[in-house]
Amino acid sequence: MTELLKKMLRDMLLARAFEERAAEEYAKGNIGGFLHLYPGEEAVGVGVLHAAEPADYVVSTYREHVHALARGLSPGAVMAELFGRKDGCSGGMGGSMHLFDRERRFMGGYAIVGETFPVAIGIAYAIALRELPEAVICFFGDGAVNQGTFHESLNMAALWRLPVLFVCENNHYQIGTEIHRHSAVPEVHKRACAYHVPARRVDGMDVLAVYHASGEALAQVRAGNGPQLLEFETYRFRGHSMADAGHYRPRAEVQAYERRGDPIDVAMAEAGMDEAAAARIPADHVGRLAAQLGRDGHLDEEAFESMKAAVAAEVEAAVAFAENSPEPAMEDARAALDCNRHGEVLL
Amino acid sequence: MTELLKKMLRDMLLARAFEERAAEEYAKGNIGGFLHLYPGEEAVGVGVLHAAEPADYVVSTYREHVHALARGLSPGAVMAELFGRKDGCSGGMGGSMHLFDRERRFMGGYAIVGETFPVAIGIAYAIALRELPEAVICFFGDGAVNQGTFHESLNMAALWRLPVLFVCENNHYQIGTEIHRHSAVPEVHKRACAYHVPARRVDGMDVLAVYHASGEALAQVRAGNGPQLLEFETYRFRGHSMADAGHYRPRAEVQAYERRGDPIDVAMAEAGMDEAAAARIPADHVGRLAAQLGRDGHLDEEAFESMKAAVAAEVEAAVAFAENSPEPAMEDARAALDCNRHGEVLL
Amino acid sequence: MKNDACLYWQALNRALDAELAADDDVIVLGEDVGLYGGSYRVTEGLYARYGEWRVRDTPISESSFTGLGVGAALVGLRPVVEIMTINFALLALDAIINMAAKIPFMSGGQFPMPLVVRMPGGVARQLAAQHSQRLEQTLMNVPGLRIAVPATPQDAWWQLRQAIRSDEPIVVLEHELLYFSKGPLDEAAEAPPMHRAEVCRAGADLTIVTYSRMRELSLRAAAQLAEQGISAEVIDLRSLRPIDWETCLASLRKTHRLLVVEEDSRFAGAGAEVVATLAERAFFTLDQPPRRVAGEELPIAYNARLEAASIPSAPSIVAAAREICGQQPPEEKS
Amino acid sequence: MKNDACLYWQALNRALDAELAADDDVIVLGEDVGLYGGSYRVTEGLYARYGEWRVRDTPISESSFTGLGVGAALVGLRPVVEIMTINFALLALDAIINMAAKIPFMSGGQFPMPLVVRMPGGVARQLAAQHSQRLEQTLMNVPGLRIAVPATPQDAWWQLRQAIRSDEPIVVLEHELLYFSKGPLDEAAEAPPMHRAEVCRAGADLTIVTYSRMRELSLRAAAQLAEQGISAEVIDLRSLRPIDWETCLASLRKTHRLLVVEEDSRFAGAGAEVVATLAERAFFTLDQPPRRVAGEELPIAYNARLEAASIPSAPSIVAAAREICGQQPPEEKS
Ligand SMILES: Cc1ncc(C[n+]2csc(CCOP(=O)(O)OP(=O)(O)O)c2C)c(N)n1
Ligand SMILES: Cc1ncc(C[n+]2csc(CCOP(=O)(O)OP(=O)(O)O)c2C)c(N)n1
Ligand SMILES: [Mg+2]
Ligand SMILES: [Mg+2]
Repeated sequence: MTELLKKMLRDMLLARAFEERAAEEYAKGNIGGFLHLYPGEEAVGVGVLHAAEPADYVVSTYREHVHALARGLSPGAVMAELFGRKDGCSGGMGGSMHLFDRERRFMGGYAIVGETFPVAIGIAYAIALRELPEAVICFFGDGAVNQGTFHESLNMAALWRLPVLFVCENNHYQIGTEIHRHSAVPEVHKRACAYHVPARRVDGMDVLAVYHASGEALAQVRAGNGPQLLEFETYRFRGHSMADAGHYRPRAEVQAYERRGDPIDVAMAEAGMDEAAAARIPADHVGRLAAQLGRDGHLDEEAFESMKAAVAAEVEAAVAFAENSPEPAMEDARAALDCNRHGEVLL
Repeated sequence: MTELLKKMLRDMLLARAFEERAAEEYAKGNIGGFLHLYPGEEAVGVGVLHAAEPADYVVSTYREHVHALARGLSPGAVMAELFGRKDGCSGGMGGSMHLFDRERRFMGGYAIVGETFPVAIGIAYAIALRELPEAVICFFGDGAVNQGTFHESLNMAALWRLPVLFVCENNHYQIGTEIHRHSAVPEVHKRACAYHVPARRVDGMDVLAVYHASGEALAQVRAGNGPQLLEFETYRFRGHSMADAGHYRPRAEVQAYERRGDPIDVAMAEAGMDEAAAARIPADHVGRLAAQLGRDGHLDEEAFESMKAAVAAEVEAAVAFAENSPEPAMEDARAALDCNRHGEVLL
Repeated sequence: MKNDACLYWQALNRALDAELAADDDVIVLGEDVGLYGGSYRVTEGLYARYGEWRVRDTPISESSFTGLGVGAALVGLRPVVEIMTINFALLALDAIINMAAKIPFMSGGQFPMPLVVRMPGGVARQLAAQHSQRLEQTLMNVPGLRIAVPATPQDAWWQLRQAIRSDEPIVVLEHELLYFSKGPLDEAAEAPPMHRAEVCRAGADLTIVTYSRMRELSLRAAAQLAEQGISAEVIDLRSLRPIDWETCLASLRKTHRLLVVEEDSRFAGAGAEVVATLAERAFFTLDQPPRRVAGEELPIAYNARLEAASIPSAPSIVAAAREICGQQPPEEKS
Repeated sequence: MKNDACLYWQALNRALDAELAADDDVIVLGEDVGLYGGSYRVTEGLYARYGEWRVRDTPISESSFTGLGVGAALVGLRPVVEIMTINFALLALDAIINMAAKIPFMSGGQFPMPLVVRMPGGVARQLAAQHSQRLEQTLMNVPGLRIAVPATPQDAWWQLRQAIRSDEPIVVLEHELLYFSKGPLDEAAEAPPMHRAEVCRAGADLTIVTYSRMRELSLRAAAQLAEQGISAEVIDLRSLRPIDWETCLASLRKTHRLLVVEEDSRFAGAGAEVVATLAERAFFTLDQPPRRVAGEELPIAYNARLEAASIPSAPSIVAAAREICGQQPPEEKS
């Protein structure tokens, strides 16, 4: 468990560092388009995906860099994709919102809210037909719940007992619209009652809680007991995307979430860093770390520092990899479009 | 109450006679397209619409002839529309699936399953904005519940407390697909839990039960207490449309519904026809009438016979009206398309 | 089976049967395709033969079950999604356009998309405005899609099988009025390339380019024109994306006159692309302005006469052809 | 206010404000149009001014909130539905095509449909394939719809106000890259008919027909062409349904050469209809084959260079114009 916790902490640190760097590179103009970042929500992606098996599939949204990293895509391949380069995980064709990795069963980031549901049940249909012990993990936000496909797909998943774990990242906002202003029933897990899909709400700021809940649910799903839904309560510390300053959120609300704890702090406390060591760690983006640490100390200051350094180096290397990767050419674009033609010559 | 019951019984007899005649005219080739008939379900449309006020709006499906008749459209205008004639309630442009009558606030039959939901909440939005004590009655089938718009629209209706009564005509079939094969939760009213919309199930073969449940719900809706949903359990005695022989339904199931009672029989029993009188009425489409009648006799044999005769004459007159109505011309079609241009000359 | 005469729906049915039998990854799904056997009988018998997991009845959830097909295709199933009629495809266009057509590209070429979406459409018998949709032009403008429009049992058989075997997303547009039309079917014949147009009648005076149900009407018109001394060549495109321009251009080099016949409304319909590209590429070959016979700029009315008057007929094709060939003064205004 | 210079989004904002103030039946709805002020600021300030019932933030339910607009229009509200970007309109096409455009007709002419659907679209800045949709041709083929494509603040102001006041359903296609473009706005000027094209530069050698953001590029190209001795007339269509053919034909009678510039993919794009009708109606007027400069047959790549190479640019317009005018050998193959 300790090793797993350290691994998850490390992935969360990597996630945070990767995203902060992406923001910088966006400001510099190295990344374009829409850029949706994940700080604050790391415990969800990292916790869920550590509970996943390599044979499981992941279907994600436009806020998916960290899902991809936690799934094992290299930071270089993801950063290169954000840079639009040939070595990006989608060859520079997809960009931030469309990361794909067939080998790791990372089935894509989808930018139209609600698309993840049908894609997920389609993959699950294939699994069920082939009678394989695999699951599909389908990510979506609180806002996506109001898209018709949520309802249609949950019904079919339940009706045919398809192996899908529906994972709601409830960060309480659909861009600038708070959940009470977009949903008549703001407890997302309660929506699942309409399809008899087992569902519950879990603290999405606590990576261990996320991990355990996901593991249990995935075991059920893989065993052929039909779909499950987990709602993780979380919060994004940044705006919706780089274009959004987030002025619509009351200051008091943001502070309340800060008080509740940065998920990385919580993870560190769970990893058992001791208080004295914690107190010496500078209060950078990791926040009010020291106050939260206690207990016996499986992770000491030195190890933590080297973990941070390794993560920083990894992000640095990812940027260098991206910078050095060539731009794709028009022939690459045509080859991507025609990848399934297999040499057939059309008229 | 007795007068109301007689009126409802009469409307149900008219409904049955109208639909059986429409089937004949279809066979003769006087009606084309898809023709979806209502026998078996009369208690729902008649019961609900007798509880409606003239200021309420009705939004319906492609199985809507009887909704239109119960709303007060003349049988002639409806039959002429089925004949595609100029005096039809949609000028011959709409046909069986698209009956409209602005004056009676009959806001149309919609042929794409699931369209009634957004149309209904849109009208309700206008009512709410204008703060009027009016309601919208939105009809839909059990199959329509799986369309995304059901979910999207119920959420918005609940969120903004829009004055809509959602009326599910649960006849247990989506064409050939039985409800347990299309819905994970076959109790339609339970789906409303996902939006905190008050909902219940009512016997849709009993016109009085339908009437009372609708009246209560509509009062709540008009009072500004938000949407409500009623699920009426019913059964269609015919195939889905004239093109469907209905072979997919087990004989035992059809018999069970026949045993439960033709809604017209139930209505007659409620209207209090005495047993002896009932026994003398020929067992035509009204079915096992005699057995069900009892009690004190507000409606005697003679009155019943004259009611039936009047209804038959009305249908006959409707057919004559339709036959004598001219065909619309191409200019009529263009005028219909351009009805909102108000003389503006486009390029 | 060789050179059986067979109905269009039967040819489709046999094609599905053959592919379901040949490859366990092929599945069929849609509303009432299973137990009921399909609203136009195309899937008749398949549910009994292959079971509910391979022939799946769906709820009325077009957006999601088409998207389900996309997801299943990503992992190697070969779904044949039936959208009961094309009118309901307006609910499923995100899955077709934004997902099926784009995922292989957006992923940098990583994923297969062996998806077939079959849909009956066109103007049939008094189905009225909401059920008389013709959406070919919507799909034609989508890079990444291919569109087959079989007009005969033989083409239905070939093209559907080719579509199922392709790893690219392919839309098969079937015409509701063709299901019960009869024609020869040679199951063993070698298939032409899926997108090759067919010169279905040779002629010298003008070229009629058409597709789907309008093939039949154009051939009827051509027969009448022949009696009036006009020799019309009729080309059935068979595919709307890509279009076989070479076959069209070769014909125009003979005839120097172009008439495009389409069922959809003229303004920005499928024929617009045909006229535009041929006007660009055969400008100096044409002796006369190109011309379209197309549907009226009206939704389709329920009334039978108005419905018939809203789409091309053999006489309206004949009249336009005669005008192009100078046998009558042009009277069109548009 | 007279002849203020103003941004495109501000012109739209003022138009909405003016109509909301003038008529209590006007409402605005869409995702984040209220509290947040609209993703492109178009609805800024309106929520504070008119309250949540007239400026309504919606859930992510495009199909139903567009349909809500249809229902509200049936009873006389004048809803202005904002679909956050046209990419999400694929989810709302049933409401637009099968409901808004058809109900007045299907009901035999009984109902008003004063619905406006506004949507930003086009290729912007590396938004990638799913967010770079151009759907004009889909909407153009729908009898019963009108389509405005304002390219300047002045047109945005006029056309949006005209659209809101019309009882017909009107789609307003705005371009994401135009929101922060600047131009004069004279609020009091008399409005031209909503569908009149504008000759925005006079010329004698060839006619460039274009719309939306491509107006700007075409004008830039025309300026460069002028330096090279070619006088191009530039026509901004301003409306894609109907199209002002007379203005186009009058121009061709002067120039005898036609170049259509559009951002969408060439095959079956909006330009196909322009070329087709003008080839039909001006066949003998044209000296050269008509020609399109259009987007590539590719989904839009995220990579910035590929994105730019996938749509027309001033140089590609110049090159095509020069070829038409015989200054360079044609090299296009298509
Ligand atoms: C169908 C559709 N409508 C609108 C949008 C624009 N949009 C992008 S993200 C977003 C909010 C999504 O909120 P949520 O599902 O809660 O996810 P979050 O961004 O909070 O992670 C919206 C409205 C879209 N991409 N797709
Ligand atoms: C979106 C859409 N999909 C499919 C159809 C074809 N269709 C017409 S009626 C129907 C069944 C509807 O069942 P239900 O809602 O239970 O109503 P019922 O016909 O039983 O009254 C279907 C699938 C349609 N009209 N619209
Ligand atoms: Mg959210
Ligand atoms: Mg039903």
